[in-house]
Amino acid sequence: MSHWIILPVMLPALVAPFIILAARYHIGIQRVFSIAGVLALIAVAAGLAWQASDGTITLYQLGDWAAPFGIVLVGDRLSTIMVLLTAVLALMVLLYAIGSGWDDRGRHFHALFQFQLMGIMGAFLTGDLFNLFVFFEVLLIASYGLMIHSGGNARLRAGVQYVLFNLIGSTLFLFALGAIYAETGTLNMADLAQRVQAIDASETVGIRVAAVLLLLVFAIKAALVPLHFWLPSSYAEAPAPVAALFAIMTKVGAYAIIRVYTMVFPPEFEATAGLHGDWLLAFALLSLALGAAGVLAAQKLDRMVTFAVISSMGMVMVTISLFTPESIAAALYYIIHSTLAAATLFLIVDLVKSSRPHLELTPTPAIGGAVLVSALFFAGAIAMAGLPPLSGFIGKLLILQASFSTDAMTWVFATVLIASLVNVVGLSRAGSIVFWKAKSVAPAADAPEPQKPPALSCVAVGGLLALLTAHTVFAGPIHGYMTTTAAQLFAPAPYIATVLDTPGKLSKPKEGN
Amino acid sequence: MNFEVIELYITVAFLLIGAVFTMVAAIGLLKLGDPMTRLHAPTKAATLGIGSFLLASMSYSFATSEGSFHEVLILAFLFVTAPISANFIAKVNIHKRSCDMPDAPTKDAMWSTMDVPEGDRDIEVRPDP
Amino acid sequence: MTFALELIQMTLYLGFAVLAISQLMAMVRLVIGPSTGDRILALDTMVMNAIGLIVLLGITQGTSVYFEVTLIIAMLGFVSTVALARFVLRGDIIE
Amino acid sequence: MGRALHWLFPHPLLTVILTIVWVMLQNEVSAGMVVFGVILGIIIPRATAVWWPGRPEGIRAGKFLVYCLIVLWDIIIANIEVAWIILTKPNAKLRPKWVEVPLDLRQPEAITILAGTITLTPGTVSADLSNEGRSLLVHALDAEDANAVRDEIKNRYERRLKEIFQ
Amino acid sequence: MEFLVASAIGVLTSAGLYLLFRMRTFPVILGISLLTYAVNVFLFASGRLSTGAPPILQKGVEGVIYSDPLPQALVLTAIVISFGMTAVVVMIALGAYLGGDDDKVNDAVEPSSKRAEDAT
Amino acid sequence: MSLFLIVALPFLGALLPGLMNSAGRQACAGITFVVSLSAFIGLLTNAPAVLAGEVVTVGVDWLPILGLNFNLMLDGLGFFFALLILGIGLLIIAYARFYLSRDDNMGEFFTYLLLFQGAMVGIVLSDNILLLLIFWELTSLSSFLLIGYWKHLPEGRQGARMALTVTGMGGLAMIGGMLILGQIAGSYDLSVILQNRELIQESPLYLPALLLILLGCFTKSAQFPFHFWLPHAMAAPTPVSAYLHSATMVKAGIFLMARMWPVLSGTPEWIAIVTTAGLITMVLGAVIALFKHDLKALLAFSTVSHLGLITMLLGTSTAFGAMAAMFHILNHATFKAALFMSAGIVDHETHTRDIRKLGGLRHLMPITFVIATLGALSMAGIPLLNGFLSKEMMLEEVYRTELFGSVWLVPGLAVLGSLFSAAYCFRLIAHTFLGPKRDDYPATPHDPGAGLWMPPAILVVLVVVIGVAPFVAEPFIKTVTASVLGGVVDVPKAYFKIWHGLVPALYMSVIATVGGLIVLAIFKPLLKGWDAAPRPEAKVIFEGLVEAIVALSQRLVRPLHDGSFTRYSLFAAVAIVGAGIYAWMTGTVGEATRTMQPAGIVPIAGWLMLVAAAIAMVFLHRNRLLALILMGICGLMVSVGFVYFSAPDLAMTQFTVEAVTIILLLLALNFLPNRSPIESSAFQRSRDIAVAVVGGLSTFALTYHYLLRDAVQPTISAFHVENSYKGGGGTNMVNVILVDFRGFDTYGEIIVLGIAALLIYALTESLLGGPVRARLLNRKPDQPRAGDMHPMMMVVLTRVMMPIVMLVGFYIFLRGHNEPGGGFIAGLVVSIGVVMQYMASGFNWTTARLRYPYHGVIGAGVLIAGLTGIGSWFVSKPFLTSDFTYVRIPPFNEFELATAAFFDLGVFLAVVGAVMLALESLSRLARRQQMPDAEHPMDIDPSREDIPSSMTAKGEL
Repeated sequence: MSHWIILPVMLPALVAPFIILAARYHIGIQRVFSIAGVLALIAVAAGLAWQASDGTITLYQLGDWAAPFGIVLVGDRLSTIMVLLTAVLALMVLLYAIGSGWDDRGRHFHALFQFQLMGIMGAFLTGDLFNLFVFFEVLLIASYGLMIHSGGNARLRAGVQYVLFNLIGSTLFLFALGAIYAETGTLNMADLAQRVQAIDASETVGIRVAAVLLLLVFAIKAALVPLHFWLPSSYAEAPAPVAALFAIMTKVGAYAIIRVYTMVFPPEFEATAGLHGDWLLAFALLSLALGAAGVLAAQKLDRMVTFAVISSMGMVMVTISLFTPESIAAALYYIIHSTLAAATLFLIVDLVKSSRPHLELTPTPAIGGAVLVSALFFAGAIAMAGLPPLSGFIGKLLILQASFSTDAMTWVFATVLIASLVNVVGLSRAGSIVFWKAKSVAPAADAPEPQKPPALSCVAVGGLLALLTAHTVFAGPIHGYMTTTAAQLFAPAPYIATVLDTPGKLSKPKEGN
Repeated sequence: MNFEVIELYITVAFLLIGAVFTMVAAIGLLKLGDPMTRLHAPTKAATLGIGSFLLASMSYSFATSEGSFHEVLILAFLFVTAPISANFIAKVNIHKRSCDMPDAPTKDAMWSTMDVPEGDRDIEVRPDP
Repeated sequence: MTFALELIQMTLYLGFAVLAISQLMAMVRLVIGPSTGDRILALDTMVMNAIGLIVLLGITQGTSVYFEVTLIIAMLGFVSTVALARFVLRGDIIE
Repeated sequence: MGRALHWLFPHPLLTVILTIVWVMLQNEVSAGMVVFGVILGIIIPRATAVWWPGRPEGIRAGKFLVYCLIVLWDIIIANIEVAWIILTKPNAKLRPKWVEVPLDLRQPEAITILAGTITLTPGTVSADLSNEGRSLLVHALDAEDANAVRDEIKNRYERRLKEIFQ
Repeated sequence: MEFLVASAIGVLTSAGLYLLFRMRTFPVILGISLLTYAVNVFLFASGRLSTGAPPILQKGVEGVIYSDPLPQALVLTAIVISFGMTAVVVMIALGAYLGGDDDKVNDAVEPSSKRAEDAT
Repeated sequence: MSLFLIVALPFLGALLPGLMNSAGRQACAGITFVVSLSAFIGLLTNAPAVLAGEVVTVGVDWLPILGLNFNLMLDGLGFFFALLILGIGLLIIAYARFYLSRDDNMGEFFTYLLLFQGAMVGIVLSDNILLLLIFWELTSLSSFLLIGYWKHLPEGRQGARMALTVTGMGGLAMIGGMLILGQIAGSYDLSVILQNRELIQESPLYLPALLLILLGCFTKSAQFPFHFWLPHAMAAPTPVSAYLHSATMVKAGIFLMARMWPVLSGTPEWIAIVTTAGLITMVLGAVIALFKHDLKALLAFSTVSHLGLITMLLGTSTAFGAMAAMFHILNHATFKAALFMSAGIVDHETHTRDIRKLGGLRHLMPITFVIATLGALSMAGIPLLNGFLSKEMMLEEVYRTELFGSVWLVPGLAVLGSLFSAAYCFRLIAHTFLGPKRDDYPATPHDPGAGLWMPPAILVVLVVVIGVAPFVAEPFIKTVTASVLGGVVDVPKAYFKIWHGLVPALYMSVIATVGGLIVLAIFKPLLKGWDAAPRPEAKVIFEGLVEAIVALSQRLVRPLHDGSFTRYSLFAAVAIVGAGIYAWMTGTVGEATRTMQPAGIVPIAGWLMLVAAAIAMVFLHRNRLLALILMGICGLMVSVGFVYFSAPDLAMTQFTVEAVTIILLLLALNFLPNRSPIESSAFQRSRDIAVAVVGGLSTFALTYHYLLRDAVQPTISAFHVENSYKGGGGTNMVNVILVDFRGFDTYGEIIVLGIAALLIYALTESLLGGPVRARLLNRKPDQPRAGDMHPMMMVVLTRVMMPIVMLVGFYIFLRGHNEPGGGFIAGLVVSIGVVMQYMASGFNWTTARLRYPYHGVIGAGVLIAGLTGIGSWFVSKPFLTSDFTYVRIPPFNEFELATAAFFDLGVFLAVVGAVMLALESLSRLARRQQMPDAEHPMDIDPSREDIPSSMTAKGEL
């Protein structure tokens, strides 16, 4: 029995209570354990990804109960790559949090961080819809804690809205789950995929509504317009490392949509046909456009980045909503890029913030380490706007290419390209004001010498940029991997068979099928 | 007429008693005109009514199966807690001035509920309608 | 025996009806108030009636599965009442 | 030895009550259950003893039992009275009154039992204590004479409680 | 019976939604709570309704009908989780209120800053 | 040298100047020069092969699925451009070394310059159009940095952003065009695309592709109507202008048109668009240039004009036109770079570039005068200079060109353009250098050191050499032209020579030159007319456009994201309900398969209560306490409903949670206002009601639908019913599901609870550590508080009740596996017992006697649950695999030992810890100042000797 696959969930789940129990009062020990945990996580995740790379689907039956009766964790290419991405991102974010001292500005940062990781990992790995809900809640509640970490009134106010909106989302999730159980009598995704096939064409209302509700749940997570309202102020107000970690949270929604709508309600599935493709695409394009407009309209640097995130999620969703193997592969490539780029930019904004009185887009005296920070910002902005040489450009090319043979091509092309331009304009405007115009503002006479950003923080940001570079340079193999991943998603039979035909406690192996 | 049947009739009796007292409690709650008098009805009539139901359940269980007596526990709970609830609600009524105020006690300075902390005495009381 | 059982059925229905009606009456009192004390009292009464309802349900179904529920409602209903009253009295229920 | 016993049984009566409650919860009387109940009856009071400092001394159990029976009887009788009042008497004819009952009792436990008794016996609700605990405020639903109510309470219940709690 | 349950869910949802659109955190939280009730009952109802069939195995008795235990377990989990969430949102709302002396759920409009620089 | 290295050298070298910055300006410029020179030499090593007509290619796969590969090729065209880029680059570097002042960060400058150089070289060497796109965008980015180099100048910043915006726009359009092109051709490799002329031109997608690609080219090469950014880019330091606008950036568009010439040109669309745009640009640029007083602006518009000229030549789609274009590119690069540098020298020495303030510099700066004059005359098309040659070729070409059916249109406009071109060149010479010496120069001008004049001088030598001996350049230009033509047509046989005889081109040339002189003569009245004439300023229009877009997006985005949660939730609700209704409407509804069960009086009454409570809550929610009580009723009714529908576990959970929630909300309400004011308008309320009612009806319909139908297949819970005793060892199926079948859910659930508590604790800490603390301590209640903080009766009751509650909790915990109950409910019950104690005797008194830190309890609970799960690893079973056995120890009955019980213990502890930590934190917030130390569990205790006097103030009230 190999237990590797549960480790990404269990490792943080054990580190966190340990920190609470043993190291509540020692930030140093907390840091050591947190870093060690994340490093171990990366190792495990890399191992899992390697294991899954040849197409192996790893099944883990919790409590030894066979699916669909018990909960299973399933590691395939998609879930393991997401796990790996999360772990790597977590390391950078953690380094930054430690470097900048963010983790010491409130209680329980590391414990909440670990729990957050646990939630995300669980959400990626689980093969059961209700369990997905539970992990959503774990990651959400930890995110609430992280979001309001170190307090402050603006942050708390944003926090209230964030939590309330997500509570609506959780409620909706339960509605969707209830509908799904009422309609099909199961919760396991693989089982669901089989059962929905039995639905009669004369009775599609139930499953249609269930499918749409579920889609909306994930759309909320993915910050799809008009369900994105939770994102701007919460990400802008959240502590930078937290916002950077949140970059992966929106991707959880995207992941879930990919997972459920390729396996359970695939595009060719009659009863729900026409539900997600067209509408999702329309709203994804809207997100893309609105996010770009927000970048242009923003008056604060942090708000601008949040809109860039919305825009980039719109991009992801546009690609996903085409639902072809090619587009999913492109989406996966872009998801990685978008996660890293958003995280990078959030961290850089924090570097700016740490030596600037505010983040309004008005000129202030030059910030500490301006040359370095502006160079980092330039790189981050390039990544976010999808300009070469970083991976965003390649991602964009892939996305456009994927939309070629579809009906929506014109729309996709127009929106993606115009939105990119708007992003470029907005980001260059901001950079020019913050970094260039600063040169023409003399610091106040009694102003203290601006502080250089801490080295560890810069290492973290640099690490993220290095990852982005690697993502670009190795675009070939990475995209190749994503293509095989998408292929695996569009041929779910082995997945379903692995999940459903593996016997567990007290159940006999399935005979035939 | 065997023992079981008698128990069944006892059950019926308890049920009837329970129904009557529960009804009385409800009527009292609705009918009586003053918060303090209203307090009288539910705290005991309802307690007794529900108590009867519990006893009915007990006797019914003795009539139909092995019998159980854990209902007594709930009964005890109700009887023990009802006075405290009533006491608190009475205090609320006094504090909110929603009933006639009692005269000051003869032995001590005042009733404890009215013994408002010094810091709060200048705050205006917002009585209930 | 059967007559007794039928009688029990009837009285049970009576009991249900009484409880239902008294719940509604309590609800009326709760809504019209007028004093906070009345409202807390109404809630308390409704909790009691709920206990009665569950007990009668237990009799109807001939099961004692609902015992724990009743027990807990009895215990916790009291705590809620006290908490509400304390809130009115002191503002702070734990001080 | 005494101290050890005291440590083990901070409130012997509580131990008894808990054992009884346990057996009732189990809804069956068996040796195992009783033993288990006793064990719990020792552990739980021990664990919560910090919150019950001191213990009421010298309670006479026998008299307490009698008292309980009297109260039970009163509850039933008086409930009927109250039901009658509620159902028949118009509100205007009610004569609600505040009654002050001066207390001779001193132990909090005793006063509490008295107050509870007053509330359960219909017609009266104990509403408040004076600020030094020497009087009890009682509300009577329908009383002609406040003094009569006070005297009945003092004679029927407080006297007995005084005997029980010496 | 089904009609009653369904309509009760509908009413709870309606009331919850209405309160959700209020402007103070407290009613909004109450609205969320009502929605939570609604969804819990809905989830529960997804196992269909049955009376007198608690999912407690009766040993040695054959042919007993049990109500669907799975939704019950799910609802239990959901109740607990939503309790945790409620506690958190109450606390955060409280923190926001204490910091700003204002329990409005809507943030004040961002103070519009001066014009930054020409657009180009 | 490998092509890879040629492209990579500038990029790799770009790091060096930045690093060498501290080593001094000399080192900085030197290393840059060396880097550039190496690339240049590397390029030259490939010259023999290229000049022999070979195409040098190298390639490596990058993203083969996309068709994006790192393929480079070097043919005549690429070589030509690379030569210009690197060659002029070398001169610019040398020039910049002396031009930049000491305040300028030289390392930064050269880094940008090398980046730019690399990107340009990349463009011209790309064999893959996607790769080309990447380099294309890189030039936009690096030119952005270069133009904005002087960050303190607003013009610099604005010019940089305008350049980025316009060229970025073109670049993005080009992405679309290139992708379409690649899709048509089936490959993104140029070598493949260039072979597919017919395929591409016949495709229905040809026109969109053409338009998008041309948009890219035109923006980059500043063709009308995108010409306006280029003059504003002049805010950059002069070396940058010289580099960007003579040889490199703006030529990128031209390069691409030349590159795509074989496949795109020749169609009517191409001819119409490209020729027209070129022609307009040429004339317009020339006219504007004439009236510019800023030397650099004049040169910039002249660049615009000349680019138009080249574009027009490419647009004619003839081989001769292409050859003329190539030749003019070369010539333009030489004289324009020289002119820019001269202008820079003038600026450097006189501290002004305003022609009106200059004049007579001939005497003071003879060397500069010679260089500039030769350059300008070449630009004007005076014989014996190279400009003349290509202009003649141009005129010859246009003479043959017919556009829109008119044979006069193109030649006429071309002559007009040349005329103005000559005019501004003459003006440049006359007004800057000729005329009398003035005494009001902002600085005293004199010729600079050789470092500054040498680079333009070298270029001017080239100007003269080619002008005098055109045959020197002929083979080279023909090789280049051959690679432009890509074999579609043959290279024209025409020879490059100064004298072609009395051909129409000569007449036209003469007209232009003479006209130019006349225009210069009547310049003053013309200028007056020009200044008086209203004309649209492209920059203003563009800025207005961008402003408008910004304003529009602000108007769109701001009000939408103004922090109004009410609107957010409304949007969300409408979206969700709308989507649900849509899905419903488009589906099919089948027959009901279940019958409705009859409803008795109890469900109806319960329903009434629930509905009444919910509706009452809507109407009465402003009274918060009442709303809370009503919520309690809803909870109560829901749990009674759960009992009615056979879910005792749920009922218990619901009710206990309800109780704790109420306590929690009461604790919070203590701080919050007790009433909600009316804030919404009647319209808002009716709108909200409408949404709410529609939402409610939808939920109702959905529920009703499901309740009357069976699931599509039997539910999976049949397995649970069957196996909960066999495999899970418990008869309470719900509990077995919770701790065994789906124990992982429960594990997540307790973690949620634990986090909730931690969060509340952390927030409390941060609040108490912050500015809120003082306010909390001095908080005044809005209602007087009743006396008797810790009522005696409550305390006494608690003393008995709490142990009993604990006992009940224990009982429920033990029974959970088989009867309703379980660790979760037990945890809540026990917590409520402790809360009772808190309520009775107060926070301080209770906490002082508490032995267990709640943090630890939570941690322990989560750990126990987790470790129980891990325990099964040791028997090679998956996480949370349960096992159980029955044991019998007299006098006890047989009882069950199950690992699930340990898990449940973890649940229990986590719940107790979490609930208590949350409540404790909240009540810790409520500590006021001067809180009396709690010595006694109750306030009034007649048995105590010391009657408390702190609380009593006799005689008052």
